[in-house]
Amino acid sequence: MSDPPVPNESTPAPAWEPNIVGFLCNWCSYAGADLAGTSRIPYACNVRIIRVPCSGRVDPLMILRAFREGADGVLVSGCHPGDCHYIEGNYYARRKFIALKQLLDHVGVDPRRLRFSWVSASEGRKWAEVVETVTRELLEIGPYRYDRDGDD
Amino acid sequence: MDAEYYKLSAENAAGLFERARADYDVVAKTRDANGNLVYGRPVSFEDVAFVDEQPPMSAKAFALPQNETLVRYERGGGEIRAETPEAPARDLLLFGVNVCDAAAFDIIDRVFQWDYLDDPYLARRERTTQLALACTALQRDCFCNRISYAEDGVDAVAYPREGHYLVKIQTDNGRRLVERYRNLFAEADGDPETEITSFLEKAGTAKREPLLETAQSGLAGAFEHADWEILASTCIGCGICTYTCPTCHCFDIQDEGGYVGGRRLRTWDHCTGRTFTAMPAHQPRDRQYKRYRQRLLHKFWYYPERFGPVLCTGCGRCITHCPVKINIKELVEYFGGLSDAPPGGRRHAP
Amino acid sequence: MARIGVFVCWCGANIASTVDVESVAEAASRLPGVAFATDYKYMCSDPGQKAILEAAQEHRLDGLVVAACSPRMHEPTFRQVAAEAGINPFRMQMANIREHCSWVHADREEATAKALDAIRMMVARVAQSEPLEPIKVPVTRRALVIGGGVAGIQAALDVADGGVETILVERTPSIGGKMAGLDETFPTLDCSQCILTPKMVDASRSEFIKLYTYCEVEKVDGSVGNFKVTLRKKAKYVNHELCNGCGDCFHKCPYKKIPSEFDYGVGNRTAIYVPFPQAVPNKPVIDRETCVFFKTGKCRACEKVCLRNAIDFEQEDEFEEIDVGAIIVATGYDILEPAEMAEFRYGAIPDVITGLQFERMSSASGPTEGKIVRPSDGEEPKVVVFVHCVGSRDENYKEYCSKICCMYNAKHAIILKHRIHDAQAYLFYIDVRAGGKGYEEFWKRACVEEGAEYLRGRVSRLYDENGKVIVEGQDTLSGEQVEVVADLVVLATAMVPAKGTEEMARILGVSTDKDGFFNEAHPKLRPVDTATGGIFLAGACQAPKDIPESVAQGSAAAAKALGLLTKEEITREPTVAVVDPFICTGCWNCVTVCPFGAPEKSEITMTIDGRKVTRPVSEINEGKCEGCGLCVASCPGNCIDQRGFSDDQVYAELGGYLERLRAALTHE
Amino acid sequence: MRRPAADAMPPDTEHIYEPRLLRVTGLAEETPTTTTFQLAFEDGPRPDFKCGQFGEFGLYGAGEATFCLASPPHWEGLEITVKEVGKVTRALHNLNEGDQITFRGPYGNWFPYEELKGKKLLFIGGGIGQAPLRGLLWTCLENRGDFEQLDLIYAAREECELVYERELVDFEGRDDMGVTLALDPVCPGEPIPGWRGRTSFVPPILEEERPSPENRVVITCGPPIMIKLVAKTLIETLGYDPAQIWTTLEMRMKCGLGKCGRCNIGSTYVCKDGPVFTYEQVLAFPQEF
Amino acid sequence: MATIREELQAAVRRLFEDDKIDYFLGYVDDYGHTFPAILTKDSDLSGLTFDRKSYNNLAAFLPELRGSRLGLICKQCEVRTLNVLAAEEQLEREKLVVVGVPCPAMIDPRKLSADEAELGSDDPALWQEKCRRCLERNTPTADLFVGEKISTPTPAEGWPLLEEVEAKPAEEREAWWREQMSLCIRCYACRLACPLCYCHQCFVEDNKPQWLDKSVGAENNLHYHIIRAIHLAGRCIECQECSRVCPVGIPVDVLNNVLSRDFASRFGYASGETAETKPALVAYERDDPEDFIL
Repeated sequence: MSDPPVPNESTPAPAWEPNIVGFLCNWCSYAGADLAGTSRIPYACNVRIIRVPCSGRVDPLMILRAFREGADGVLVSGCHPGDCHYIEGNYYARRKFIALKQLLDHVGVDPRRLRFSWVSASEGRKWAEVVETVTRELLEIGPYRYDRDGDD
Repeated sequence: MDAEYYKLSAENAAGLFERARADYDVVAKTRDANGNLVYGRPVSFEDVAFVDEQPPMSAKAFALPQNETLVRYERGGGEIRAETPEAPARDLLLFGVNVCDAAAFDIIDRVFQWDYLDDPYLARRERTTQLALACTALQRDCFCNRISYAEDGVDAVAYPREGHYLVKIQTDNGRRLVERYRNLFAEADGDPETEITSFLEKAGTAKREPLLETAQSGLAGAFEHADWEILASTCIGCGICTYTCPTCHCFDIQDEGGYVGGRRLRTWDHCTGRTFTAMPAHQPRDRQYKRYRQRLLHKFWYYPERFGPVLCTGCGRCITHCPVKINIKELVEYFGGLSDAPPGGRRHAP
Repeated sequence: MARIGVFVCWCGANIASTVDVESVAEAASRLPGVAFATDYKYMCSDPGQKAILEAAQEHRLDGLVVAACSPRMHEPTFRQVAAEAGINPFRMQMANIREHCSWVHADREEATAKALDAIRMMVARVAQSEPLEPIKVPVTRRALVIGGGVAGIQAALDVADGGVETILVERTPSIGGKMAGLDETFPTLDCSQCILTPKMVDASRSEFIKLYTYCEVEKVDGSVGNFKVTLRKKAKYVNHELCNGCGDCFHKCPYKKIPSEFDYGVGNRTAIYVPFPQAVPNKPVIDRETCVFFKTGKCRACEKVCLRNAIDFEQEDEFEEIDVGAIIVATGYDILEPAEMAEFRYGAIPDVITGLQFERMSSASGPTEGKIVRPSDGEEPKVVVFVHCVGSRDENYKEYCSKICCMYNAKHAIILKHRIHDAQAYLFYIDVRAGGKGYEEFWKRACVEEGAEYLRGRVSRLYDENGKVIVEGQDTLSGEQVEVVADLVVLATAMVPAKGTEEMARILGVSTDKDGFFNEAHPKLRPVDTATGGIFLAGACQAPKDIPESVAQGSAAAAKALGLLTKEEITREPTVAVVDPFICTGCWNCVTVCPFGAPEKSEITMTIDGRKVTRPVSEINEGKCEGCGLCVASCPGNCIDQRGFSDDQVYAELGGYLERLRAALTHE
Repeated sequence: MRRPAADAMPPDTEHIYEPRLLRVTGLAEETPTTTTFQLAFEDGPRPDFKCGQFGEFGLYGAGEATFCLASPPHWEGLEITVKEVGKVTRALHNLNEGDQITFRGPYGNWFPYEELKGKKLLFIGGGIGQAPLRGLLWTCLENRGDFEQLDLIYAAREECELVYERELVDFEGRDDMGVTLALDPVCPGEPIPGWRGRTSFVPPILEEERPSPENRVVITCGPPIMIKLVAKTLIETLGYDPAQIWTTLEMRMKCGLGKCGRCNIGSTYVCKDGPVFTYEQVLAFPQEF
Repeated sequence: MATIREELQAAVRRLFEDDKIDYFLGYVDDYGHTFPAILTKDSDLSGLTFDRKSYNNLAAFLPELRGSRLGLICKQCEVRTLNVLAAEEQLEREKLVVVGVPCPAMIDPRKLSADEAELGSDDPALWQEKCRRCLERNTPTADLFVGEKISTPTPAEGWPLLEEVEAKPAEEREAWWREQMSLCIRCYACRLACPLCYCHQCFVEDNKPQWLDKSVGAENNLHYHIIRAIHLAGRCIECQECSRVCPVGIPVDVLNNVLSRDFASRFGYASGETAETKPALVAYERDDPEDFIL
């Protein structure tokens, strides 16, 4: 369902824009994104942010669900290793991400569709760069469709 | 109607396949990318597999798909718009399917026609014509020879003979098929019924007593039998037996999508699964053997009590593919009082 | 029934100049579950808040979405507003359309679309939000201080000063810690013991302080406000109730050559001993490891001499469980074992000693009664080399700076000069770090007034020759190779966490940093908190510190503890994990991953197939749960959910966004 | 294939799984987790239904769930009472007046009104189990003259779990029916402060009141354990014939049409052959519900 | 010389006679199949056997019999499973009598010809892949060993099927998996046959929220298999039951093997070799290697 809207004949076809879901931990990455805002660092507006307490709260199920629901890309961002507000949540998250990444790579999903980043509360600029990178890459590889309607 | 008999030469069988492809959506046995046998849509006669072996999945999905959209909906402007999907556009020919698969439709028609007509199923079912192919030998796990209903209601059955097929037409639907391609069929000679009987004897598919239908009364007294627990506790509760079964038809209705739009769909479900009857804070079948018992009794006691035929054509898939090789035939015999011991020897509950 | 109100803030022009707030509010009013939507110039202002209150009443709202700045900014504000409006504060969500939208996107159309998405997501989320009540936990009005060094003593005194009972636990026979062994202190050169011992005595006399020396923390259960702590009171073999501290016993003890821990081996002690003369309590213990009686079954000299019959060889370790509301950890530091750094030849050359050994030597009450001597021959050293950064700032050992060495090396150089007037001090240093009141002046004094020779450079080689220690190094200022023929070499070894810190961290359920020091909750803003509620840090267990810093942090930790303990009950965020016991399998993934020990092993009994079945299940201790959700994501059966960040809420948020895509597809 | 004529197609739909849309015209919060929805048919006339039947109600996007029709046929529209227990019920609870829900039905059998005429009726409801009884109860009250006697025992675990509170007050004020309200005892024998009714489980009330089986029919619905104990008391202690006791069975259902196989108990399809059964029938089932 | 069948029956009979166990979990053969059976002291033990078709990982039945004293046949697959279960505190080891057998390697049922003439074959080409990799054939941790010990052939290196799939270029690999996934009917036999999938509720059964759609389709099916593999990350002991039971022949264990191999090299994980290792996803090292996080 991630197809670009079918253009009406009267209006020119709008350029396709990737839809990206961002899971951001409350303490570092969400704050980093806040900092990007207060610093007025512009970046692409394709990411919709879901605030979670910790990157360790992110279940691979959520990521796959986002793809299933039509996201073209998913970005998960948390505190740098060692900086987790909850001490070690991001270490566990990292292992889960490694597993998920391995599997998606293996089954041939473009690795650029699922990105992870460590963005601290002081890294507003990094946040902007991450969003820019992810958006640019997705623009290159286009919309995601696996088998969106396994219907009938 | 009374049965009619025709001859279809091997050559004409190919011709029938080719011509039918213009008029029908033709489904036949073929091989998938992995080389596994499936019911698919071969594009040429050469791709059709003429073997006794059954594909793992029966043909029921062509009338009762695993996913079936019942309603599509959209919300907008304060209104809900719902529409039902179009009925299938083409007639379907099940070409050379196993008799046990073809026979299943007539059996489950009964519940789908009971009182309320199940339109989505019937819309597909009514456009289906079966030209089944009789097996040349009973396979390891098959027991169609123990079920009297196992050919009834099949539109047409082809019995492979030397260089031709003897085709037995059993329904009006079958007769329409022959009439449509009448020049490919020749009148059968000799005594086709006798020929078929001896074919079945040779193949081992002729009926053999005691038929499993006779277990019904025994099963009716065996609900509380202590051995269910020990014999059915190896059941792991997967859906293989029900999903591969040509007659299992239980389903679930769920919505997929969101507020703005989506669909209400029916998906296969299985009584052997632990969520099937689970309600909030209440699970009537709280152990696996009870769920297995339900499947067996539904097939051999409840369904015949209500609708006549047993809910089984003896295809044996549920034995072949069962991860723990539970043998429904033997358990019906055991709990139905037709045999003294269950498979693998008695295993009394402590 | 969801009746959600959406309030779109202009934030003056901050949002409104980029986001079409009016059309956003209009579109929001048509979202499912939304009963009312509006926009306003400043939602956080008084009139803005009032508008929410009025709308809540008029439209019988039961949920709020405030589309404005970051929730990190105003979530507390609008939660308060929600509460005033009779709406559960946890059914209020902020859609961040300023920091995450208007401030970073220039295109009005795009920003408007993104703002509306953010609102959709939050509306969907609120619709799935359970009302939550803060968790209230009663508080045990008692504190535990672990570690009786100066930081711990200060913390205990300050908590006690607040009228709260404090238990001070020290694992050695006396409180006082490292500071009790120091000679004079920088930069004032006042006598360490003179300033510390009064505090030690105060601690022992305070009616609110219970002193447990020779005692270790065995186990900590419970959570903020209500910890259950098991203490192991090690057997002293001396009944301190009876003992009057006369000292007859240790004078009579035949076994006198035990290197004294307190003196870092510079002096000796007996098997029954008081670690130092000013010890508190000033009563001896018997060291089972070295006592002859425990080895051979014969001796009992102390028992014979004790007139009070205080010696009790039958004593055993005792366990005591105490309830406390707060814990202050002040377990201090040790020095990096210099023998591990072979290049400094410690242990190989007797006249290479550590700074702490030098302290004991120069201390008037120490084993040499203040005389600085060469351990090899007891002679007075004339040339002494002090080596900075031994193991500190060294990528082979510890990357960090141990912070106090520059100052105590300067102090040692000065003391050396004071005690041995014709002695010459050489100091090998990388650079001198003297950030502290009077510190810069102090090391200059050593340099200028006391004639200490500072050589900038690392020591490259140490070896002994003819009873001297030859120290080779480079003076990077002159660029010349230097060789000093020294009588004595003093190593300023790195400070490391006290032995057992790792074990203590495990017992407490708090984390340590890469160097093994305890982790503070926030390096800037919460330097004395740990991530675990109710556990605070003081002194060098958190990082290398000097005395004034340790004391300050002791007081700070005390203030934190008092702040907690003066409450009748504490409220905690209710965004805790919750287990569905009926489907929990007891795989203990949650127990394994939780950094806070919140999931606990429990059992449930249920009837299956007519039989009672007891199954192991996990249960969340709400008092310990910090709400990270790690267990939720680690539960393979989705048996755990998190209130306030539930799977349903996240799912709804996802749907709230991706609905737009469906809408686009259907040309709505 | 054989195709018999259908005799029970639901009106106004293209196929049997296509629901109609009902408008929510009113909401009444019964308990913090239970709400009664008043529903109106806007796409055509309301189908005829009888007391005891049920329907499949749902919300597009969330799915369908089974609820008994909780209002009597002589009232306008339709009411259902929904307790929040899962995905669908949660979604329903998020609805407001004016929203639309899907409906298929009415399905299932019903209480045999004609058979009940002239009898003494004793309704025993437990918790949310009052909902299936409510339609019949109001029908009987509307035609009070048809019945010799009318009594209601209604019990709930806690006061806040009583549904239809305002109607209970109304019933208590009537002189043509007997009403006993009861809450589960927290501490046996101790009254619950502020509670106007009794503090007892239902069986002790029956043992005390001893309603004679003569010409009486008991209609009960509630938690399975309550039904079991009530029936036991009536049969074993008070001498009722199991055929005198009527109840409605709760089984997980999906289609409501006797197809999906979910509500099978033996060869009985609860959705078609039930949900109303006499206790005599219930005892004859394979015991797994 | 007694056959393994006779020895086994005698040993189990003794266990019952000595009242050591309440149930015995073993294999019986009949109607051309060898299948798992739960036996009691009153059972007819004449069907009890152990052969090259004793496929099932019997540890999968432990939850059903939890609380009882139990004897079970353990080949190396079960041994490794028990180790994982012990590490996860799911095992009542003291109630178990582990009956060791010399495992002759299991025939790959997909390679088994119809007449089963090759059942006695020692041709590794007919074995299941796991058996070619097997390190131990004689149940070293058995409480009771039945039969004669056999030698363990040199285990094969590598992961043939996984490597075959991996050799495909990314696009082809995606197409291949999409094809495989479109075959899946989500009968969930792969998880239910798995001795380590012991949750009372599987994520696929959770509908609050419904993370995974109930409808089948390549993407939904893929997501199911990915999460299943993740839940087995560092736990899977490669018994291949998931693949063996698949009615449509998807080699689902390849996904498990992706993680087994990766976790072995990345984190040094070898699941099931000891009873102490915690599952890989509930453990971490501060410097877990990865190269993809921005």
